[in-house]
Amino acid sequence: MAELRTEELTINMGPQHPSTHGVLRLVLTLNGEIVTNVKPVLGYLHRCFEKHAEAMTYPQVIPYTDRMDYLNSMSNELAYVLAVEKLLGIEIPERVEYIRVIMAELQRIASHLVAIGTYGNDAGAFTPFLYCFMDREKVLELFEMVCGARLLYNYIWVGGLSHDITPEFITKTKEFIKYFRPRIKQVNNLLSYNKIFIERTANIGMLPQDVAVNAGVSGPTLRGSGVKYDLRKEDPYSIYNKFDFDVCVGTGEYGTVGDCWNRYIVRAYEMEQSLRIIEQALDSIPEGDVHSAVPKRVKPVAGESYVRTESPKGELGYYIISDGSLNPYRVKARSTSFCNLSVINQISRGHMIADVVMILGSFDIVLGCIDR
Amino acid sequence: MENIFTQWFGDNLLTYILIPVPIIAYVSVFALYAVLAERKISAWMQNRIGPNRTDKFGLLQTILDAVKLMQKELILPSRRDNLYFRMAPYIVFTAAFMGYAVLPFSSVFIGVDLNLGLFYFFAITSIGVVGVLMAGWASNNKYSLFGGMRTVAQIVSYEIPTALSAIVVVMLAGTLSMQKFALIQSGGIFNWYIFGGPGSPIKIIIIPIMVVSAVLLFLSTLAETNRTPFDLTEADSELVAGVHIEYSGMMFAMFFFAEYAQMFAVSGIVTTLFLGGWQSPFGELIPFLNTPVFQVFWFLAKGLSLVFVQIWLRWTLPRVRIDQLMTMCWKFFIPIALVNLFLIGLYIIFA
Amino acid sequence: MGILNKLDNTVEHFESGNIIITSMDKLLNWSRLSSMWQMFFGLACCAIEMMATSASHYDLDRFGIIPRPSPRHVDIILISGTVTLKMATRIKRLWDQMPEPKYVISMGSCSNCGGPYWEHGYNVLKGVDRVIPVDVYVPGCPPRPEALLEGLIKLQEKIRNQSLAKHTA
Amino acid sequence: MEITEIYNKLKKVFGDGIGDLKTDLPAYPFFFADASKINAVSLFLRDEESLQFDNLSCLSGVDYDKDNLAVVYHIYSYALKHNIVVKCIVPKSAPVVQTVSDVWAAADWHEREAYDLIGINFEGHPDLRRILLSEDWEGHPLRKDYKVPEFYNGMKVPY
Repeated sequence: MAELRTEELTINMGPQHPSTHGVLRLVLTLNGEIVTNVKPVLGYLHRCFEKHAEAMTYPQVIPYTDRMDYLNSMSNELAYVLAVEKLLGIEIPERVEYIRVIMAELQRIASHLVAIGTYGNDAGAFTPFLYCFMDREKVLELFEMVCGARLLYNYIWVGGLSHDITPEFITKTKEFIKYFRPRIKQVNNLLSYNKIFIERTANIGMLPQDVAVNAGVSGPTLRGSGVKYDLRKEDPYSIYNKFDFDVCVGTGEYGTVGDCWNRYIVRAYEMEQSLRIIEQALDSIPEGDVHSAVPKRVKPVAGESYVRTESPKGELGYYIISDGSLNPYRVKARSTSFCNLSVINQISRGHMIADVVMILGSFDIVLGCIDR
Repeated sequence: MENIFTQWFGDNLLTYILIPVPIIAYVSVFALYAVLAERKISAWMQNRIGPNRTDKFGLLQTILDAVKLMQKELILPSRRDNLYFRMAPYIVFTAAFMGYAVLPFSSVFIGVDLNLGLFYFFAITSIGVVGVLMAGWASNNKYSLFGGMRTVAQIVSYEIPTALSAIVVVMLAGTLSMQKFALIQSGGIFNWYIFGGPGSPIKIIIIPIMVVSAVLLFLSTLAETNRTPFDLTEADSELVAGVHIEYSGMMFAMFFFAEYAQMFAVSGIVTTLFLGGWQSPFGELIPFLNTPVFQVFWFLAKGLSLVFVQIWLRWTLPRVRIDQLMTMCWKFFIPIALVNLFLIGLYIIFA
Repeated sequence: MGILNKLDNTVEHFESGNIIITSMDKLLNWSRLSSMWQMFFGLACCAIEMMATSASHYDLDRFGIIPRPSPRHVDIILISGTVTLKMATRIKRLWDQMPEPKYVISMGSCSNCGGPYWEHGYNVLKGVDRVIPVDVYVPGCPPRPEALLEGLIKLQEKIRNQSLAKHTA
Repeated sequence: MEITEIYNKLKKVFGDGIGDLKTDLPAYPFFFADASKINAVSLFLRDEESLQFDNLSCLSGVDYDKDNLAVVYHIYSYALKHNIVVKCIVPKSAPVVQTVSDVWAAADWHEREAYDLIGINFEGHPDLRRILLSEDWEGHPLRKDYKVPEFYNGMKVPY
């Protein structure tokens, strides 16, 4: 019998593909259904954030940071504003810090809900996706109450906030917490502990600890590998050191530590911790004026600052160089998904196409954050 | 019993032309409204409303969808395999509809009561695979090729547990005629094969076997119709739209309708084999409920409930992976079906 | 090969008042506007609002709009977000792959005109209408779901006024 | 470990390869490293028992001043919880820096980005291609003297 000729198949996934979470393109090399190589092609959403930042004044950059990682705008604003404040060296009223933490944690919940929902969608379960969006809508209502916007807020200003929160917001947030606790369990029952879902995600895409740290992977993706590293605890910024919460890590309840399921479940656990932080912050929020420290003109001295924060997706850093003028000389965003995604080739080799989708989903990438 | 059309018009050509008419009418209406039902049920499950702008409750939604699809441009990829590309939707569509020929809708109405009815059904639904493979190959698209190959692997594998669990009933009933399966299970709900079929009280011992067989048959037919959790042919999140990625307009609609037509066909098989076919669950207690018209009602009610379960599963469960699907078939379904078969054989010999 | 394309050459000479044409128009337009299948395709921030619009709270399925992943099955494409120069050629190709009749909704400032990236965005296409024809522009950054719904209803109105006999737009 | 201790340690090993420690600016103090020795410096930072800089948080390319480009490394240690900032300065005429992607995998894409947007060549990088912009893009947009092209692939670029 003549020898059968076999060759590897190259398949192009994206930029328009239902499960690349935007406009990522993956060039897969396949041996049958087995993936032998993954080549991510980025830049389909490169919106020149860094160029814009150089052309704008410091406060004008904040809306662009919103649009960078559009699923967690508040955290982006917070990180950027912290970096600018560090350059300016100003003191922030305590009330502002509390509100910022509340917003950042609410945003974490909203972002994780999208992550969980779309992950379910990647696995083929459409219903959990809509359940998550229903709850996310409730968080957005809270945001809308304080700043009038649903998605991109421009809420956190250098030195303060655009609006103070109202007593109504506090009661509504408390109601939300009461409503949301059982909902986490519901989503967990529907998706996280579903037998098929566990089969699909457990033991898939193992990311060893040393590889993760070396590749700069951060956030739930890193903690899924069992590294107990959360910047809110390790290098507390804002007033996170005042709150009592646990850092969730993948425990290998199902599968092994570092697989997709553990990366996923860290997010589900983290929502619970965020609720705890919000509760504490709401209970102890002091009175004050949120505009008192807002500078008339943001003009820092020449110098540079780098601030890392724990955004829902991981370590989000802003590196700002000031030349003493009104515009930043250089702003570099150390975006989370950019670093997290870079390990995809390494960990998806040898898996199947369906697994690549699951691995990609478990990073919770946002293309606005990757391409900037 | 004679087919009602034969009773009315005698055994001539006219009868054979007329018999398919109600079936085709039913399948068309069912396929249209199953799509709507799927959208409505999923909407209720997800706290939505579902289509409601076209007529009351969106009743015309799928009809309008179909009219729209007719208007759509038929795009033929330039590097297609022309013959296969055009043929595939028709083959899939025809195969799905031909299965209906042996579904006993009532004691007086069946397309054709073949003495090899069940065998015919399995044979004819397998032809659909050929169509899917053709579509996958001829589209000249890597995603559709993957979809096609997956489907073939999947359906060919799942034929085995399907047939094995059906054979359990065949052994007990001693026939392959669909009409006879239904006839044998007369006398109320406890004479259905899922409860061991008619016979002496000793049949209680085989009830677990029969329930397992029924579930196996239902799950394997689910896999054969490519519904979630086994919808690897389409697999939105991996293969975009699988085999029909390159089909537009009416050609796509044919795949779409074939899928829904097949949903009821396989439910009909499960109903006939295990749930008493058109038999009323009350048996002879209320003879009125076992008249031919009500028999149609019972058959449709049972079949549609199973269709509902299919929809329900689709919107609840995630999708399995192709190797897990195969593992499930070869390592669980087939051994279990074989054990069932063996136990039923023992039962027949000794009871 | 859709009916419309075939009729194109033959119905040129009909007056617009013909009763067959008008009632046919009504049916065809009604079917087209009430089953606008949408491309499962998101670009940037607006895609999240688009997802929110099709999710439970706003529910696009009410209008018969369901997302389909393959461009061959869809009627409308929502350009939801910033179109970069790298993406522009891909969007053009996606649009080419869609079967006629097809409609484009440009959602959000970015795809309308470049949005906040109009001045310094060296890699941003200033308006998707430089690449593909747009039927409805929805302003906002990002537009609220209500605004998107309004845009879809505007598109439905546009379709409702199309006719076999006379060529509009 | 304090930044001065780390600095002294490095200075002892690499001598002239390490520039002066600057502490007068706000935020972190930093020092310059020789662009042709940065790989060895990084390897030392990572593997030295008392330093254990296992995480490269950020690598930024900067259009530093009129004649120079710079690469800024923000390096952290997960284990020992200290951090340093290292800068490499290279002239615009010959912007070549040694790669650190073999030391920290995180640097791989960051270096590609710096190459793409600033135009710094990383010597020894395994796959130095444009990452964000198209392959056929001309110029490096984050340079201060960058002029936006009028047309790209037939599409008008300015508004």
